Amino acid sequence: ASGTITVYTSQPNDQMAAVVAAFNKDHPEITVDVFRTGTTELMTKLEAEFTAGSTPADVMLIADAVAMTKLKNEGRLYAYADAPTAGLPEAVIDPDRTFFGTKLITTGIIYNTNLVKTAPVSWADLTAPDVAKSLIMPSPLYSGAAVIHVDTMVQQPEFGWKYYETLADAGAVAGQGNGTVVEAVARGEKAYGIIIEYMALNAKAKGSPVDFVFPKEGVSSITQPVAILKDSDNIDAAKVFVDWQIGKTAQEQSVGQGYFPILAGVNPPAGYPALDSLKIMSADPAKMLADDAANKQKFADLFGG
Amino acid sequence: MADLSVPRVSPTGRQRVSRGDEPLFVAFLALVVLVLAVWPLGRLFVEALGTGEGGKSFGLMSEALSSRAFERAFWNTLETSSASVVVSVLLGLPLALAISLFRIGNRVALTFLVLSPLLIPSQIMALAWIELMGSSSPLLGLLGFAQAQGETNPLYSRGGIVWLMGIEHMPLVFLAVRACLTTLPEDLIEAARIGGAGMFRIVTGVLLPLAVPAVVAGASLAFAASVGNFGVPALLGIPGRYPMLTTLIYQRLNGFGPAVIGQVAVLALVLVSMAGVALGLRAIVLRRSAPIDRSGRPLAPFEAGRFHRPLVFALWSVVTLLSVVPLLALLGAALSPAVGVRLGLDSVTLAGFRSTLIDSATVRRAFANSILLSAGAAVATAGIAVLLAYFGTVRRLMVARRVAWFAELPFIVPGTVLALAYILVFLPPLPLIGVSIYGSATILLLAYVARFLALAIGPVQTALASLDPSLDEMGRILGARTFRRIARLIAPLAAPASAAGAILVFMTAFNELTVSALLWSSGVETIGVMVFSLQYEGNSTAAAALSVASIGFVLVLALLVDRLGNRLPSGTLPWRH
Amino acid sequence: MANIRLESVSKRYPDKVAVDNVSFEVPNGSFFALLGPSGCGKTTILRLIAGLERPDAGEIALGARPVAGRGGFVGPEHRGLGMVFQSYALWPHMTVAANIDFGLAGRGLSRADRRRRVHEALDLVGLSAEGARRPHQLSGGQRQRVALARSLAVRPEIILLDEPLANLDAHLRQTMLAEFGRIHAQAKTTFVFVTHDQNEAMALADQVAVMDRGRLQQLAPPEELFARPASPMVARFVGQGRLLAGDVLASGEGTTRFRLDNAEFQVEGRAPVGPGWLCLRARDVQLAKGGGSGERLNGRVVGSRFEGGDHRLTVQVGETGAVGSVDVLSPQRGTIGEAVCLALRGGWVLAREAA
Amino acid sequence: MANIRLESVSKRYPDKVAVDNVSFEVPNGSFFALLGPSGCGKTTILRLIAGLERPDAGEIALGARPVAGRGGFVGPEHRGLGMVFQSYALWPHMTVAANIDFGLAGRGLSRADRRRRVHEALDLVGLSAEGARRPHQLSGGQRQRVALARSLAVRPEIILLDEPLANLDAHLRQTMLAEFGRIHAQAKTTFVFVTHDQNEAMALADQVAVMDRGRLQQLAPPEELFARPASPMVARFVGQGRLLAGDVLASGEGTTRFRLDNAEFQVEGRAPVGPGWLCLRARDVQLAKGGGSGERLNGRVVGSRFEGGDHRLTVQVGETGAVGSVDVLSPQRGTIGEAVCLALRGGWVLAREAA
Ligand SMILES: Nc1ncnc2c1ncn2[C@@H]1O[C@H](COP(=O)(O)OP(=O)(O)OP(=O)(O)O)[C@@H](O)[C@H]1O
Ligand SMILES: Nc1ncnc2c1ncn2[C@@H]1O[C@H](COP(=O)(O)OP(=O)(O)OP(=O)(O)O)[C@@H](O)[C@H]1O
Ligand SMILES: [Mg+2]
Ligand SMILES: [Mg+2]
Repeated sequence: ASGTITVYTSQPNDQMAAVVAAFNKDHPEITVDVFRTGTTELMTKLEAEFTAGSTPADVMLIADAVAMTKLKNEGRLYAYADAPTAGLPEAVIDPDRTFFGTKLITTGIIYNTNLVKTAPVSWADLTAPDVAKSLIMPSPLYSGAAVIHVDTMVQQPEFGWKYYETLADAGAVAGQGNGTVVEAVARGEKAYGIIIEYMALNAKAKGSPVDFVFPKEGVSSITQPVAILKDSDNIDAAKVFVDWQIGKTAQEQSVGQGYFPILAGVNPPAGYPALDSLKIMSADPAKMLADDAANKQKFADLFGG
Repeated sequence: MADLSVPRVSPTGRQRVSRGDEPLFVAFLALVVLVLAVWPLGRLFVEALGTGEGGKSFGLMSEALSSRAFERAFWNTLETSSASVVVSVLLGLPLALAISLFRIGNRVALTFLVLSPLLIPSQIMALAWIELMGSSSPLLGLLGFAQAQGETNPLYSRGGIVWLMGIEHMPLVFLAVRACLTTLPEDLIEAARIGGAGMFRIVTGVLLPLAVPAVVAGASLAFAASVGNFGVPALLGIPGRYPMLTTLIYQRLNGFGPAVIGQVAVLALVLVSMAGVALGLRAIVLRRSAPIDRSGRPLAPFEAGRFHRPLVFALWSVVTLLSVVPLLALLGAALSPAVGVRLGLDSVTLAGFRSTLIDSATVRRAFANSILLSAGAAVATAGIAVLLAYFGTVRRLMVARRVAWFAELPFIVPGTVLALAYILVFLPPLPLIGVSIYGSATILLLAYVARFLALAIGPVQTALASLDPSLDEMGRILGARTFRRIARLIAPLAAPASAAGAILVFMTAFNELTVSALLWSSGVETIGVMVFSLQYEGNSTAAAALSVASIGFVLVLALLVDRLGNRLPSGTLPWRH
Repeated sequence: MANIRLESVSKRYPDKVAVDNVSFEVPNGSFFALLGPSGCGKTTILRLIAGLERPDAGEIALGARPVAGRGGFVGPEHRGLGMVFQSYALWPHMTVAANIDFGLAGRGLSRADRRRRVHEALDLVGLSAEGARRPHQLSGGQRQRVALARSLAVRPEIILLDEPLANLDAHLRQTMLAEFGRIHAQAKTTFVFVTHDQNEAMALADQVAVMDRGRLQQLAPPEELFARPASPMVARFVGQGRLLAGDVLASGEGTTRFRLDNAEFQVEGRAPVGPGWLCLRARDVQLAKGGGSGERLNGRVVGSRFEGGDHRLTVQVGETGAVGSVDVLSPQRGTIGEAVCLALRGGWVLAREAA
Repeated sequence: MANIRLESVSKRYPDKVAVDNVSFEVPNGSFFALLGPSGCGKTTILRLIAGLERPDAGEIALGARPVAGRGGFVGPEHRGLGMVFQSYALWPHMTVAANIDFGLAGRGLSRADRRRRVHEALDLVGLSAEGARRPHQLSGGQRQRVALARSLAVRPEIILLDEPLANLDAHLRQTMLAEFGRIHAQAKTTFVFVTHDQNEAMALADQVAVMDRGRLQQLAPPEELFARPASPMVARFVGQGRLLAGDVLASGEGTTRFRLDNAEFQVEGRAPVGPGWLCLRARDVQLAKGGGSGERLNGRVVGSRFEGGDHRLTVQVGETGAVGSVDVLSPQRGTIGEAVCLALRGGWVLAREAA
C-alpha cells in the first residue's frame, strides 16, 4: 500500500505531528494529511461533505465514540473484519469491527493548588455548594470527551441528571472544551474543574498550580477510536494506518504523550496509577447513542452552553 | 497654444450606446458576487426550505423558529448586539475625533494600538478582561472593588459580552470615521470658527454631522459583526448561561445529522435578516449624504492648547485599558512556563516562543499562508469594493447597489455557516473547469474575500457617496473610459477609505478562525487556526506566544507600509496625516 | 460638422423646472454665449449639452448625430467635448500638470507631445511655475485657470465653459478672451460660454442667448440684443438698461411716438399703440444744462457712484417715482436730491402689459 | 473702535512668499478694497486678518487689541468677524437656512429673533424660497449668495469678503453693492473686500489697496487711484490703462512735457525728466478726424470688440509697435489695419526705468 491518506482527527496538533512522524518512520511510502479541529467542527465538516457528495477523509480518529457510532449507523464506516486486534480488550472494539479504540482517556477532577486546601476525592465532593460555585466543566456541545463523560455520568444510578442539576443550581458553569477548563483553573479563576486527565497532568508537569484526582466512584473513559471511511479511495493505506495505530509502536508513543495505553503489556505513563487500580464507570453505548440528542439538550438547558 | 497645426483630437469612440463599457464591468462584478456569495449561501438556504421531521413544507423553518431556545437567543442577540454597537461608537468615535483633530505625538503608535483589538484574538482579550475584573484583579484591588475569591466574574454576563464585543468592533467605527475626517476640507471648519463657534460647537455642529454617514457605516458593520460574532458569546456566554444565536447555531451543529445543515441555515437566515435591516438603514443615510467639494485644503490637526495634556492623558489611558493591558496580559502568558504560574524574573521563559516559532515548520507555514491569504483578500476586497461603490454610489446604477447588498451577506452569517456553504458548493468539481478547489488555498482565499467584502465596501461607499460628482464627470467629458477613470480618479480619491477597508480586512483575516477552521487543509494552515488549536488543547502559553508573534509581525508590516506612505495618496494610511 | 441643436428641451428637478422647453441651434464654429441671472438654468443647459444630465423632454443633437432624446443617449465620454466647470472640478490628488495631462492620455500622442501641450496650456494661463503644485495650494483664480487650461489642452471641437472668467482679473480676462478668439479663429472650435456678465458675453459672442427662469428670452447677435431687446427682462439685463413706464402714441417703421411724464419723444422701437416701456441706457442720456421741454426729461439725483473714471448718477424721472429712474454718466460726483435735466440721445420702446 | 492695522506683515508658503512686508490701516467703519491680479495674495491677507493664518512676521491689531505678532495670537473664533469665503465653504449637511442660523446660535438671541434674522438674510439675497434646500441643490451664484447671507446675518463689526460678487450677475451685484452700502451707512460696519474687479472696488470703496505679487503697490481713494496711479502696474490694472513709452522733457507742478513718437504733449504727471510712461485710458483719447500734429497721435487699428454699446478699438501707436497701443471707443466697428488719428483728452505720466 502506498499513496496519500487524509486523517480527520481531534487529537492535538503537536501530538498528531509526532504520530505522523513516527508512522512515516515505519511506513515512508504513505503520506498522511491531517485535518485537525474540534470534534463538533469535524463532524459538521464531514456532514457538509457528505451533503456535497464525497469527503476527502480516509481515516477518522476522534474522541467521541457516540459520534463514531452515529457514523457507523449511517453506513459511512468500513468494516475492517481482519484488523489485527490481538491484545486489545474487547470492550474498546466495535462489534461490527468498524472502529477500534486506540488509547484510554479518563475524565476526573482538576483543582487549583493555591485555592484548594483539602483536595476533593470524589464526584460527590463537587456538589458541596462552596465547591460547585467555583466549578467549571467542558460542554458536551463542544467537546467529544465531555459527551462521553456526561453520557456516562447520567447513566450511573447514584448520579443521573440530579447530579448535574445540583451542580447547576449551585452555580457551576460550563466552558467550551477541556482547554478552557485547565486555563480557568490554572489561573485561579475557578478552583475546581472536570477534565480529561492528561491535560491536567501535563499542565501540572509544566508547573501550573494544579493537581488532578481520579475520583473514587470511578472515571469515565474514552477510547479515542480510529475508523476507516467506506468511501475512502485508499482503503489499503488506511488499513496500514489503523494497524499501526493499534500496534505496539503507536501505543508506546501515546504513553509518552501522557495517555493510558490500551494494549496489554504496555505500561502507563510515569506518575499515573496502574490501569487496573482505576475504577472505570461502565456505560451502555447503545443507550448513549439513543439519548445523545436529549442529553445535549438537557445539558444546554441546565448550563446554557 | 502656439501650434494648432497638430492634428486635432476627434471624439473618442463611435458607439451609439450610452453606457459604453459600464455594463461589462457591472456584469463582471455581479458574476464575482454571484460566485462568492449568492451561490454558496443560496445553496445553503435551499436546505433551510427543506421539510422538517413532520414532513411539512417549510417544516424545518417553523421547527427551528418556534422553540423557546430560539426566542431567547434571538432577543439576546438583538439586545446585546445593539448595545455593543453603542459601546463601539462611544469608544471609536471619540478616539477617531481626538486622533484626527489634534496635533498629538506618537500618532502611529496610538493608531496601531487602537486597531489592535482586531489582532488580539477574542479569547485573549476576554482572558485579559476576566483577569482585570476578577477576584485577583490588580486594578480593581487598588480601587477597592475587587471581588471576593471564587465569586463569579461579572464579565460572564450580558454586560460582559456587550463590553467585549464593543471593544472588538470599535476599530470598525474608528477607521470609518477617521477615513472620513482626514479628507474633509478645512474651510468648513474655518467658516465655523469665524462664526464664533468654539471647539464644542464645531465638533457637534459641523464635524459630527459630516461624519454621520461614516459613523453609520461603521456602526452597521459593527452590528453585523456582533450579530455574527461567535468568539465572545462562546467565551463569556456559555459560562454566563447567556445563549445567543451563534452559540445556538453551534449547539444545533452539535446535534449532527442530516437535518442539521437545514436547521443551521434557518438560523443563519435569521441573522441575515437582522443585519439586513441595519444595512438598509445605512443605505438610507448614505443616500442622504451631501457631496463635499474636497478640492480645498484638507483638514489639518489643531493645537489643543491648554487641553493638550488632559487630552493626551485621556487618550493614553483609554488606549492602555483597551489595548495595552490585554497586550501585556498576552505577553505575560506567552512568557510564563505554564498557565497560572505567577510571572517573575525567575520564571520567565521563551519556551513558548521556541516551541511555536522555531520548532514548528507548520507554524512558519501558517505564517506564510496567513500573510498571503490576508494580503490577497485585502487587495481583492479593496478592489471589488471600489468598483462596487463607484457604480453604485457615483454612477448610481441600481444593479450595482443590489450587487453590493448581496456582497455583504457572507459577513453577517457566522463563519462556520459560511464555511459549510462553501463546502457544499466548492467540494464538487467546478462547472466548466472540471477541477475542484476544495482543499486548496484558493477556497480559503475565496472564502476570505467573500467574508470580508463588507468590511471594505462600507468605508468606500461612504467616501464615494460624498464625492463631488463633477470630479468624475470631468473625466468623462475628457473621454476617459471607465477603467481609466476608476484607476486614475476614483481609486486615488477613495484611497483613504479603501486603505482603511483593506487594513480592516487584513487584520481580521490574519486571525480568522471560524471559516478557516473548516476549510483549511494540510499545507494551508492559518495562524488563527493554530492559535485556536493550541488554546483548545490547553496549551495557552504557546497560543499566547503565537499571538504575540503575529501581532509583532503585523506591526512590522505596518511600519514597512508606512515607509511607502509618501508615495500613497494623502490620508491613505490611517495613522498618517 | 459639430453644430449643436436643442429642440424643446426641458429638465426638471424634483422641486424646480430648471430648463423649460428651450430650443436653439449653435452654428458650427461659432461663439455662443448663454447669458442670464443666477439660477436661470445656464449651467443646466451646459450639462445637458455635455451629456451629464438627460433631458426630461426634447432632443439634443451634435452635428448630424442625435445624442439625447428619442434616439437613445450618448454618454459624455463619447461626445468629445471640452468643459470648464463652474466649480472647477480639479482633481485634488493630482498636480496641476497631471490634471491637464489626464485628458491627453489615450489619444495617441507621444509622451513628448503631451508634455509640450501641458506646457503650452500652462503658459497660456500664466501658470508655468505652478505645474508641480496641487490644487489646494493655489489661489481661487489660479484654480480657475487650471480648469481652463485642462479643457483647452485637449483641443476639442466644442468647448463648454461655465463662467470661465468669473475669478479672473480684468487683465487676465482680456488675455483669455483674446486667446479664445484666436483658437476660435484658427481652429473653428465652437465655444459655448455661460456667463452672468453681459460685457463678457457681448465682447466675444457671435450669438447671445438670454435666459430667464429656465426660458429662452432672446437669441440674437450682441449688437441687436443691445439695441433692440425683445423683452423688458432683456432690456434690463443687457447694458444695465432702465425702463420708464409711458405710453406709445403712434407706431410704425421701427419708430414710435412715446409719451413719458408729460413729454413726448420720437424713439426707435417696435411696440403697438398702448402702454409701453422706454428702455434707456446711460449712453442714451446726457446731462443737459438748464430745464427745458421737448426731448428733455426732468429728474432728481438719487444715487451716485464712481465707475470707470466717471460718476454714474441715478436719476429719478418725474416727481413721484412712478415713472422710474435712469442712469447717466457725469464727470462730477452727484449731490443726492439735486434736480437735473436730461437730454435723450437714443432709447428703445417695448410693449408693456398694463399693470 | 474696530479698525484694522497691519504692520510689516509677511506670510510665506514653502515655495512662495504670498504676502511680503505689507502694512496698512483700515479706518473704523470704512469700506476697504483689496484689489489685485489673481494670486497676488489678497485671500492670504484676508485670512491673516481673520486669524486663519499666522503671520510669519509683523503684527496685526484689531482696534486696540493686538491679535497676532509678538503679543500672542487670538484665534478666529475670538475675533468676532464675519467672512465670506472665495470657496463659499457652505456646510453641505445643513440646509440653507441652517447654514445661516449656525452663526446666530449662542449669541443670546431668542428663537424667534433668529428665525427672523435668517429670514431677512435670505430675503436680502433673493433666496427666500430656497431656505430648505441643501447647498448641492443650488446653482453657483445661489451658493455665493448663501455665503453672503450667512456672514451678513450675524452683523459683525468687521466683515471680510473674498470675491463676494464674482458669480453674480450685474443686477444682483448692484443690489448687493447697494445693500453693503446700506449696512455700512447704518451700522458703521467695517468692510474689507477682496476683488480682482476694479469696477467693483471703485464703485464702493473709500480706500483701495492695490497689491501685486504679495506687495502693496498703492493705497488710495478710488478717484486718486484712477487719476494718479503710483506705478505702471497700478496704471495698467486700474481702468484698463495702456502705457506708451516716451520721454519726460520737463516736469513741475504736477504737469510734464512728454515726447511720444515725435509728438510732444503737456500731460499731468509726477515724473522726473528722463524715460517715462504715458498712461492712457479709453476715456483719455478720442478718434479725431484727419491726420495732424500737436496733441494728436497717429496709429493703426489692431483690434475691435463690442463693449457696453460701443466698440472698443485697440490702436497701435506709431509704425513699429515699439511705443505701445491704446484703446479708444468708437460708435462703429473698426477695420483691422485702418489708419486712425487720436486726440488726447487726458493722461498721466509715470517714471520709466530705462530698458
Ligand atoms: N497652501 C498653499 N501652499 C502654497 N502656496 C499657496 C498656498 N495657498 C496660496 N498659495 C500661493 O500664494 C499666493 C497668494 O495666494 P492668494 O490665495 O492669497 O491669492 P489671491 O490674491 O487671493 O488670488 P485669487 O484672486 O486668484 O484668489 C498664490 O500664488 C498661491 O499660489
Ligand atoms: N440638484 C438640484 N436639485 C434641485 N434643484 C437644482 C439642482 N441643481 C440646480 N437646481 C436649481 O435649478 C436652477 C437652475 O440651476 P443652474 O445651476 O442651471 O443655474 P445657473 O443659471 O447656472 O445659475 P448661476 O449663475 O447661479 O450658476 C436653480 O434654481 C437651482 O437652484
Ligand atoms: Mg451656474
Ligand atoms: Mg483669492
